[in-house]
Amino acid sequence: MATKAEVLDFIRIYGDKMAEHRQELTDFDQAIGDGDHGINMNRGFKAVSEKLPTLGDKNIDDILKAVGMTLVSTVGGASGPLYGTAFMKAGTVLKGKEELSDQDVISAFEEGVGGIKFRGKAVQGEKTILDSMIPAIDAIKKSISEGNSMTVALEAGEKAAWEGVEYTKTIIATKGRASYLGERSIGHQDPGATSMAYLFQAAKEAAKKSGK
Amino acid sequence: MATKAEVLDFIRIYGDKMAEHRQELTDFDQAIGDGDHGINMNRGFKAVSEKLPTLGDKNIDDILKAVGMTLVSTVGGASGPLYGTAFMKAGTVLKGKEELSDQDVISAFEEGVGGIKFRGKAVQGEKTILDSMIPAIDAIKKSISEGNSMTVALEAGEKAAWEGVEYTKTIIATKGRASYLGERSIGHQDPGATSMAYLFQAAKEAAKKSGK
Amino acid sequence: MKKFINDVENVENEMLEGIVLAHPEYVTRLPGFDVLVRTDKKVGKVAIVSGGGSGHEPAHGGFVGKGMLDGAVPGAIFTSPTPDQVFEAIKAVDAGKGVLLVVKNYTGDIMNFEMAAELAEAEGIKVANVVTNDDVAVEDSLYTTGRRGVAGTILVHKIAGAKAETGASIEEVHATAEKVIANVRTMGVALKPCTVPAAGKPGFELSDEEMELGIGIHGEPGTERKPIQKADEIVNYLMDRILKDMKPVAGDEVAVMINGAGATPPMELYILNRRVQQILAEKGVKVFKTFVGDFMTSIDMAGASITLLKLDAELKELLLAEADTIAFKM
Amino acid sequence: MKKFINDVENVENEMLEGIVLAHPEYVTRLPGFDVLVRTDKKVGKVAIVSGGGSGHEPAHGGFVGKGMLDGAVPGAIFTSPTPDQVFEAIKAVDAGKGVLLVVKNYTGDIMNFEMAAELAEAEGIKVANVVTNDDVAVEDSLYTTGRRGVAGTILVHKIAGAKAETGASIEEVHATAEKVIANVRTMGVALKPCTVPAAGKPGFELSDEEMELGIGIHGEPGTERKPIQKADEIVNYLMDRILKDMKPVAGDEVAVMINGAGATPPMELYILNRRVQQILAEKGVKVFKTFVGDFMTSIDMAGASITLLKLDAELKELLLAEADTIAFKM
Ligand SMILES: Nc1ncnc2c1ncn2[C@@H]1O[C@H](COP(=O)(O)OP(=O)(O)O)[C@@H](O)[C@H]1O
Ligand SMILES: Nc1ncnc2c1ncn2[C@@H]1O[C@H](COP(=O)(O)OP(=O)(O)O)[C@@H](O)[C@H]1O
Ligand SMILES: [Mg+2]
Ligand SMILES: [Mg+2]
Ligand SMILES: [Mg+2]
Ligand SMILES: [Mg+2]
Repeated sequence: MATKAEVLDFIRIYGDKMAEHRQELTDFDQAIGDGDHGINMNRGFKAVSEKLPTLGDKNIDDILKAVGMTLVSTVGGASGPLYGTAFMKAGTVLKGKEELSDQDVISAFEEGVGGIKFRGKAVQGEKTILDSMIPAIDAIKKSISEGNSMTVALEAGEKAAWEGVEYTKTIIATKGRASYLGERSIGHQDPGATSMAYLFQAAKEAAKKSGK
Repeated sequence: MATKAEVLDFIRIYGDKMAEHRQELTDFDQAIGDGDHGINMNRGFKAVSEKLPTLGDKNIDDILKAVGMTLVSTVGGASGPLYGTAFMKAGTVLKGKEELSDQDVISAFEEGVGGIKFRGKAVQGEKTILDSMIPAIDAIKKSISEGNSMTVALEAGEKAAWEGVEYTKTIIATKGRASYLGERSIGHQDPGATSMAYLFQAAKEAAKKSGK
Repeated sequence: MKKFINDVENVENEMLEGIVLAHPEYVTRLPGFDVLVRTDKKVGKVAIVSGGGSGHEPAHGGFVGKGMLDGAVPGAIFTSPTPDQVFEAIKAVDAGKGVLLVVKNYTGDIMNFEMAAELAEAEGIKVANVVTNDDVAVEDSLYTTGRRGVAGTILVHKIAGAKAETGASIEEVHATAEKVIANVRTMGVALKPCTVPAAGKPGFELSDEEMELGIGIHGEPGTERKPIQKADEIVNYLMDRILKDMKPVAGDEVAVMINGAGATPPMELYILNRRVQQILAEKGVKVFKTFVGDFMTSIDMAGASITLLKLDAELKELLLAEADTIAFKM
Repeated sequence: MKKFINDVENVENEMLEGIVLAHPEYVTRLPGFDVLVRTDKKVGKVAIVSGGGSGHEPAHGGFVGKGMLDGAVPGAIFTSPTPDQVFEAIKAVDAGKGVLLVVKNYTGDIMNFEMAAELAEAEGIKVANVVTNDDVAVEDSLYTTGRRGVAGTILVHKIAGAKAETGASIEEVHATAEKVIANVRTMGVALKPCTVPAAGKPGFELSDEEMELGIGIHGEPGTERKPIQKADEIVNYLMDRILKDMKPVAGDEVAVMINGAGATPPMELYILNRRVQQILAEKGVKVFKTFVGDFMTSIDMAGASITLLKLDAELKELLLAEADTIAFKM
């Protein structure tokens, strides 16, 4: 069971990570994009963190929807609609919840990735957010189905996410700005896949902190 | 007596000097103007030298007028109208002449300087062409009145012209582009006064060459 | 970085304030939003909204007015505007006949405008959109996101705007805009990179002897980095790429746009134009109208692009139709 | 030197060819001369001719057309045109009502135009001239050649051109032009110098931290070289100088022109404009009309100038009158 406090904690931790890795993500984007991914994500999560205090008495679904709307209206670029849609969709599937079962968490991730696929019209292997997100979710589902706790499952998820990030170094980008580079995008890791790996890292840390 | 051949020789020698000192005059203009005086004068006298072969059967007045018109229509800037008017005016006062007496030469210089004064509305002491031209003509007149030959007079004229150039270093420009500099024009020699000193140098050399 | 700015964080906002203070007769800012709309809102016509990151001035606010755009949504510099801003623009300009969104082909722009369209449609506003993709430097293949939208976008604004002004339906305006997009091709070149104020240093490096051919309007890499050449040779290269894609035949009529990237003086743009016109004349292609100037800039990049638009009778008439905006008058 | 040019000797000529090829509907080149005249010569009106060195594009050829100039005479870069060229322009545009020459206050320009006027008068053409001198950076005293003519010249073109279009006599057009000159003031600033193509290197040096205040349009030195400041502070300085000279009072109406020097993007010009308008509002001076863009450039200089023109009823009406030229439409 994940409580509302844990969800809020996860969002806060992820926001901190976006501040901490702002320059790193921007540098990755400088190499194959337009050098603003860290700036974009950090701008969005700064706005989220200003909003969080007003969301304490909301249900989890409304909290996630508010986070998504805030991202959509402050990030811009490609990552704004993608991350924003993911959070909003995750909220939609958790209608009225004040606590989340493991299945709820999985559903939220699946709705989120569905939102990104719908919005970005990409598939796995195009050097995008999906390349860390899809393997992470698969690993979480597998781990839970093997009877592990969500903390253990999120550890497996994060590990798969970083493997996905590594994988993005080996492929050509065919979506987003990096696609203009063609072959020249090989060798560089995808900024969006990287920021998504940090999301699973944040989720894992939030779960660990709550000691379950 | 100055023959037509000597006049043509003077023009050729002066043209060569403008080519030779192109960069020097431009550098002087760079310091207090817009850095094109040598380029301007050289452009004009290149056009004059292309014209000269067609003027062989003309009288001296027509030759000078043609030189003046060529300068006016090829130099532009401040020096084009000034030098052009000087040559045209000098031509006007020598109507029909095929040879020039010493008095004719003096009249030509006086008409020339009159043309520059009329066109430029400057007086001596404003850091312009006049500051080498007026003392040079005065020196020539004095020398001739003392019974010297034109060659000797032109030597005195050139000397006075260079003294005039030196004098321009000590004064503020109040005409032409250099006037925008105010006090800051002090210490620099005037490009136009310099190119005019070369004119007297060319006249002297032409006179010497003819051995009179 | 040498720029006339105050604080890097305020560049977009202060620029918008400067535009509105300069041209209140043309544009009005929606209070609380980074949106410019026509001061004299025209009713009874399809409205047109465009936008994208700031840094392309006069695009897009400079083209708001009679015969072109009804609203412009400038995002942060080189960053697409967010859906809420676009949505606000759509609501403000809609006059009951629907709103056409003119979007440049960048993932971010497309997704943000798409979300805005969804919001507007949920409120019962009829929305259509077109995606401009005139940059022949980028291959349009299964393995890319397709060609980028660059300076040719301005001719879409002009012609779709003229069509809307006739009172045409949104389907008709949409079809005309698509026709322009199908027939417009651009390629650019940079001599010096641009500096995003917040970055404080140039987005890429070019040595004193190098140029980047096929550059994008955000300084994205192009097809080749080469030693700098004479203007005529550069034009030969760019025109070769454009003409290969466009395949005009003798007798075809085109509009030409020579667009400056921000720091290129008219002197150089006209020297480029000279060669463009020579090449078209050699090929028997007739130039119907030529535009030379800064239309779609990349902040302070020194560079230029060449745009050709193949014309038919409808496009010719609409191209010459009246336009009265800050930066484009006809 | 990074420029889109071919050979440095051909820059002026190829630029003129490029202009005429781009805009045949506006300008025609007199065969054998470096002179641009209106393609649709208007009869029954006073004709207006302006010019000066090249390198100030769109000035002056970009302002040839209905309601502004009838002829433009561009000399070599930064070098005044010769009298024969100006004379040819005068003869070509004269429609029997006389020709007004609009000359910027530089010794070379004045003398060359004066000689052309003498040639024209000898052929029985009525000629009048005005000398623009709007640059407050240069002191107008007995000990200088007076203030330089800079961007304010464009407003003289606009208003005198509109007056001529009404069919006014040459004396009337002359008087109106003089009124504009008496009421227009400008001051400029440079962040980066310009490079004359033939020179191949910048005309002066500015370190990465310096700006030159009071710069002339050929990069002539100004009043002060200072560490670069925020845009608002720069505007404060320039406006202070302009307002001290102009002394407008609350209730006065002005036109504002924010002119780019060639390599300054619209983004920055609008940020400058913002502060200009704030200052005028603080002083209670009403802004009647604002122009922002590249009107009188200095090749590829990064810089800008601010021009204010105090207006009366006549000037206001003429300022808004129709103009249809390459670079200025109203
Ligand atoms: N169609 C897409 N689907 C999923 N992710 C995408 C898509 N396009 C781009 N991305 C992701 O967005 C990231 C770039 O985001 P960001 O730099 O913030 O936006 P922008 O490219 O507009 O500057 C890329 O690294 C990539 O992971
Ligand atoms: N009013 C004037 N009378 C006489 N000579 C002048 C006058 N104005 C300028 N000059 C001369 O012209 C010279 C500059 O000529 P030049 O550089 O060719 O023209 P510009 O100043 O137009 O670039 C100055 O050095 C000065 O001697
Ligand atoms: Mg990016
Ligand atoms: Mg000079
Ligand atoms: Mg971006
Ligand atoms: Mg000069």
